[in-house]
Amino acid sequence: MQTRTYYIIFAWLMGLLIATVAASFLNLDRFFPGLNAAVALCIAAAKAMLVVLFFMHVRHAGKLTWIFASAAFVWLGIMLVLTLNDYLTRHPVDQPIQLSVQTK
Amino acid sequence: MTSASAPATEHEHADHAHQFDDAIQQHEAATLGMWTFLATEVLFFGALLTAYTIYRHYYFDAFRYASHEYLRWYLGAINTGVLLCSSLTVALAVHAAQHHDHAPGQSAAPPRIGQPKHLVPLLLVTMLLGLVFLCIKGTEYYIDYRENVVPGPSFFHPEHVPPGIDASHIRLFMTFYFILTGIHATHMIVGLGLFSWLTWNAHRGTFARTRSNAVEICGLYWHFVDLVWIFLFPLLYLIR
Amino acid sequence: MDKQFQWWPPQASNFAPPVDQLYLFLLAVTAFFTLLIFACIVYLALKYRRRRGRRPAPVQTNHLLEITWTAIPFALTLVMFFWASGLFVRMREPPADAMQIDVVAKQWMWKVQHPSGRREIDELHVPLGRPIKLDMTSEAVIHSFFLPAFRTKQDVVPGAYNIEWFTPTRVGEYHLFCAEYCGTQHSKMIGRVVVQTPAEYQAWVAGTGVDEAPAVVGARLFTQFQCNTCHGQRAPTLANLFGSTVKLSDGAAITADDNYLRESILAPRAKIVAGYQPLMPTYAGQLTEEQVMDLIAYIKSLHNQQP
Amino acid sequence: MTSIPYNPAFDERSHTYLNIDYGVRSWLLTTDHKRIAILYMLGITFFFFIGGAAAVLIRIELMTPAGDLLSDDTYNKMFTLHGVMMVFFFLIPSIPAVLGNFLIPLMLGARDLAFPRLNLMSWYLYMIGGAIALTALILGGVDTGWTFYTPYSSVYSNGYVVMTIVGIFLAGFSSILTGLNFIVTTHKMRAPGLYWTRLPLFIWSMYATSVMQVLGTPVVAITLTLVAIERLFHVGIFNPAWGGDPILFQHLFWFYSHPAVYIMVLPSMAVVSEIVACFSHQRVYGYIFVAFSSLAIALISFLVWGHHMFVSGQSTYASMIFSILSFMVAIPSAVKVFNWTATLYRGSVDLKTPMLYVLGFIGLFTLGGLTGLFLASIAVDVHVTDTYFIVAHFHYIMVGGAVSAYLGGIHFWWPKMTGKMYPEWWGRFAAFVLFIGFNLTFFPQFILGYLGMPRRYHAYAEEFQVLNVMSTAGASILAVGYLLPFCYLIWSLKYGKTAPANPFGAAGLEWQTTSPPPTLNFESTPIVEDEAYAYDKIEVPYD
Repeated sequence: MQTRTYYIIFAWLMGLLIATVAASFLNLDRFFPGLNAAVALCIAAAKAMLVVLFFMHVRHAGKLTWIFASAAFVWLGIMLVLTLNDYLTRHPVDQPIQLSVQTK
Repeated sequence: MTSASAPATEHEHADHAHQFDDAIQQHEAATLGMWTFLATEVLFFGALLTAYTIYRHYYFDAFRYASHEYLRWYLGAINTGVLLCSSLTVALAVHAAQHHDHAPGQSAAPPRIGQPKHLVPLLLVTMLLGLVFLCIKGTEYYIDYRENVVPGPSFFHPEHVPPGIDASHIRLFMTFYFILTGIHATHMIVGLGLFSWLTWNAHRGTFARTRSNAVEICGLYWHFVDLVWIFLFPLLYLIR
Repeated sequence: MDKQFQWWPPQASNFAPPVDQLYLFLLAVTAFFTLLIFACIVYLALKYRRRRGRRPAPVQTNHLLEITWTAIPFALTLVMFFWASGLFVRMREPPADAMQIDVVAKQWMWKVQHPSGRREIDELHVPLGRPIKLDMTSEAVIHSFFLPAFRTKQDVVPGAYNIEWFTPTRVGEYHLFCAEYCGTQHSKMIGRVVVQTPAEYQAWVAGTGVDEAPAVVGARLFTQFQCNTCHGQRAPTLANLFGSTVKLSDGAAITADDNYLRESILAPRAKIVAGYQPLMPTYAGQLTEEQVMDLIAYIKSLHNQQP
Repeated sequence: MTSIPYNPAFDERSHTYLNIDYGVRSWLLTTDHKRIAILYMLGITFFFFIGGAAAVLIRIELMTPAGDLLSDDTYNKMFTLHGVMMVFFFLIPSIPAVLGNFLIPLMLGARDLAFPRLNLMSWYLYMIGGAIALTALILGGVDTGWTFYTPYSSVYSNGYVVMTIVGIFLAGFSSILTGLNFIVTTHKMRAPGLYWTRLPLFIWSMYATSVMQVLGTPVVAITLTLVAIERLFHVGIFNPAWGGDPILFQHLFWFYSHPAVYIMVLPSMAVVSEIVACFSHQRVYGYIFVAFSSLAIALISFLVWGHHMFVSGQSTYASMIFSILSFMVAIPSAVKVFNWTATLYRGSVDLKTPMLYVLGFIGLFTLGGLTGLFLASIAVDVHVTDTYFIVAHFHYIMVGGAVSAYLGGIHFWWPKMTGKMYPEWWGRFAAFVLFIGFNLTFFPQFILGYLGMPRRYHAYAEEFQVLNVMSTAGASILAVGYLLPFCYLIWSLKYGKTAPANPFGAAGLEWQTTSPPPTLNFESTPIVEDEAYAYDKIEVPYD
């Protein structure tokens, strides 16, 4: 890989950094609740992909590296999805969420 | 018996450790080892982020308020920029080291950054950027300390809390902020240690033929620490 | 409580027979497969034991056999899943006419209060044949309200209300255990549940030294803490509040249930009713869990009354 | 048949890994995977007897309904000591760190693990972690149970919680590094011709275990760290009084600690596959199904943790999802059991000591696994969770299963590790004693659990006494079953018969080198040309 590629990727990363800060000043939540967070995370994921693929050379790496790099995120996905699966389905009366109060 | 390679006693070559057959196998093993370790790290931070996500979902207003009130997005943004710069210099350093390995005598063209002789300066710049990051982080921590939002005996005084927000949720946000950034900063410090070791060896020229191994492995680690920050920055600083 | 050794716990609630049936089914499956494997091992190990002059015969893997012994357990587990989950859903949905009894767990005792006001510690009196719903909370750590004879159990988590329900079906005295480890005297956090005929229960409830009903205590607390000076004027009226839908200042709507009322008393700034100012101070630390329950009972009693 | 050429210089035992160097220093600074395995074995045996001593006290206390022998506080500290030592310092490292360390490079035809120094560091981390945890338990003890449920552990307990957590954290780190080492070694250091489909099933299972160690352990490490932070800084993470949610702790804790059960039992399955094949003199039936069922278990076991939380306040819907997924994990385990049993068919079955342990394992694991179905069935779980039914269930898996397999494996590879034969008669006798003692100890606990005796009870209702006395009686037999191998194996080091390279006529690369092997394992890198378990090419040995 040529060093030129690194500079191009770096320019993209800085561009995305400006984009994520700019996006945070727009009130996107009025279109759809949670849109702000989704946009911020998508930009973060894009930055991460650039770093992983180019700086960490995964683009040119063997299948094994791909599997190892993705396995961790699959497992993280399992943890997030199955945990949220509980929290987002707790019926208000049946299974209250925790209240944050002094109970002495 | 079918066949056999060289006798066991002859495996003590200078360019690879005794348990490996050759330098290529050693290089592949080392890289895979680092990737496996990074998978561990993903889950390590992942568990924290899962907990953070749940509380952020439930106490969103408090988290947004606390993020606005007590974190400075511009300091976070500058730090992100600093880390991205350091990722670039690490990538160039790895390039320089590999270049050296495979074509030691190649230096006819006008010198460009990424050439072998730039290895030591690139490593030093990376470390400098890492230190800048830690200094800015330290400044933020100090400001937080002055504002009494650091977990401890006088953790947060809730007089000015706006309606709809519970002081304990603000404390929860700050707790997660300190744990997440604190563990990240610890990783940065470990990274600085690794890079000091690399620089020292690169400077003395004692890497022999496995130099790119060490630089590449430490580079992977540095990029990963950068990656973590890429996610922490929007999650902590940019809650809207 | 029978102090003699027994093979089977008594069946004393509506859940005991169906849980036991499922248990017996599982027991049958377990016994079948365990004996099958044991028998196969013993038979094969003896039949094909090492002997001079007999060589082992290599065996090819039979894929049909592999698929069969993957599919049969799969089918069996599906049966178990639907049977067990169907029953579980019933255990989680108390009927609307259930009698509510409040339970507060402490380290290390169970404090119980009946709708009439009678309180008891480490004991639970219930009338035969009446669905009972336990509203439970804990003051410090997690406990678990376990009634083996009723085949039911629920963790009692601090900071929230947890619900457990059953209909007692047999008169008698049964064990009450704390099943979640809760500290030094975990094994002393035990008691008994007494199932009485409705007439006996009424007599017990009306027994000497009767405590005041939670709603009555709640009414007194309501005045004592001067809640009445605001609610109805600067603060929302509480009449007919319970079970109604409340509009909040951030535009959301929420059903006023036990947990909402609890939060409004202890963390009043968390949810502000639309059109009102966040003036109410927190009562966290000033009220015990029982007093919060009393206040909620009082608010519930303000049904169909004019303010 | 793959083998190593005869080399007279090699046969003189002039340079086995044991006698190549002497002195404490040569052991404590070794990077030889075989020596590190021996170091692990010493550490693990030590912690096993500490945990076992606590178990003895627990069982004696429970002979009478009244809490009379120990105070309630001491009793709570004893079962915590028992749980912490057995889970984190014995069961999780047992087979991977001892047998895995010793055998993986041998089975792969490699000279060592990929990262020998990292391997030594793992052992030091483990020992330091164990020492710290043990210090905490000696100084004053911890009374939270090995599960560290919040907010009890993070706020209310008076014990040395943080110190114990530091110990567990270090042991966890050791476990991660061991797993990492095995993964890289399996990928990169297989001998020429040793394709994945030719690997012994031991390697498949150990690989699956390593994946779980690497991906699961960091979660429990950080979760326990959060408990320590909440305790030290009085900030709300899990304590509801400070804004946290105690149920979240349970999610994160069981995300690791349920798979941890498979980190204990998958290596046992690794051992079982090897021994069943060897003593049936037969290729393992359904090799590829057994191999992939290990990977299936590694994945599915991460999807089922919520079955520990059916009565915790988890949502009904989530409970049902976790229930169906929990049933699914039973299926690959069932496939393994059926295939092992089928391996005996038309074999040449030799009931030597390792085989006895392994047949015991299959039986006990079957019962342990099937009782798991009771716990996945939510409505029944509501009744039996947190009772002795659970205690019996997981002891069938962890003790009847994992410990039996560990002992079977130790006997099987003892000649390879030490160059000495164990006494066969005593071995068989101990296996029988263990099997009987185990069942007498833990079977009554199933009944106790359904009757409603909660776990972690220091005193209990009188009608439970009969079964508790049976259990304690069984435990004393079980103790003999553990002490016997401890004694005769040590005896055999001095008086045992000298072991040949392959005493049981087993296939597998580890049997192709001398007993005990030289430091670099093989005289030269072997080249593999056969499938695994090519028993049709080995003559049946008779004795």
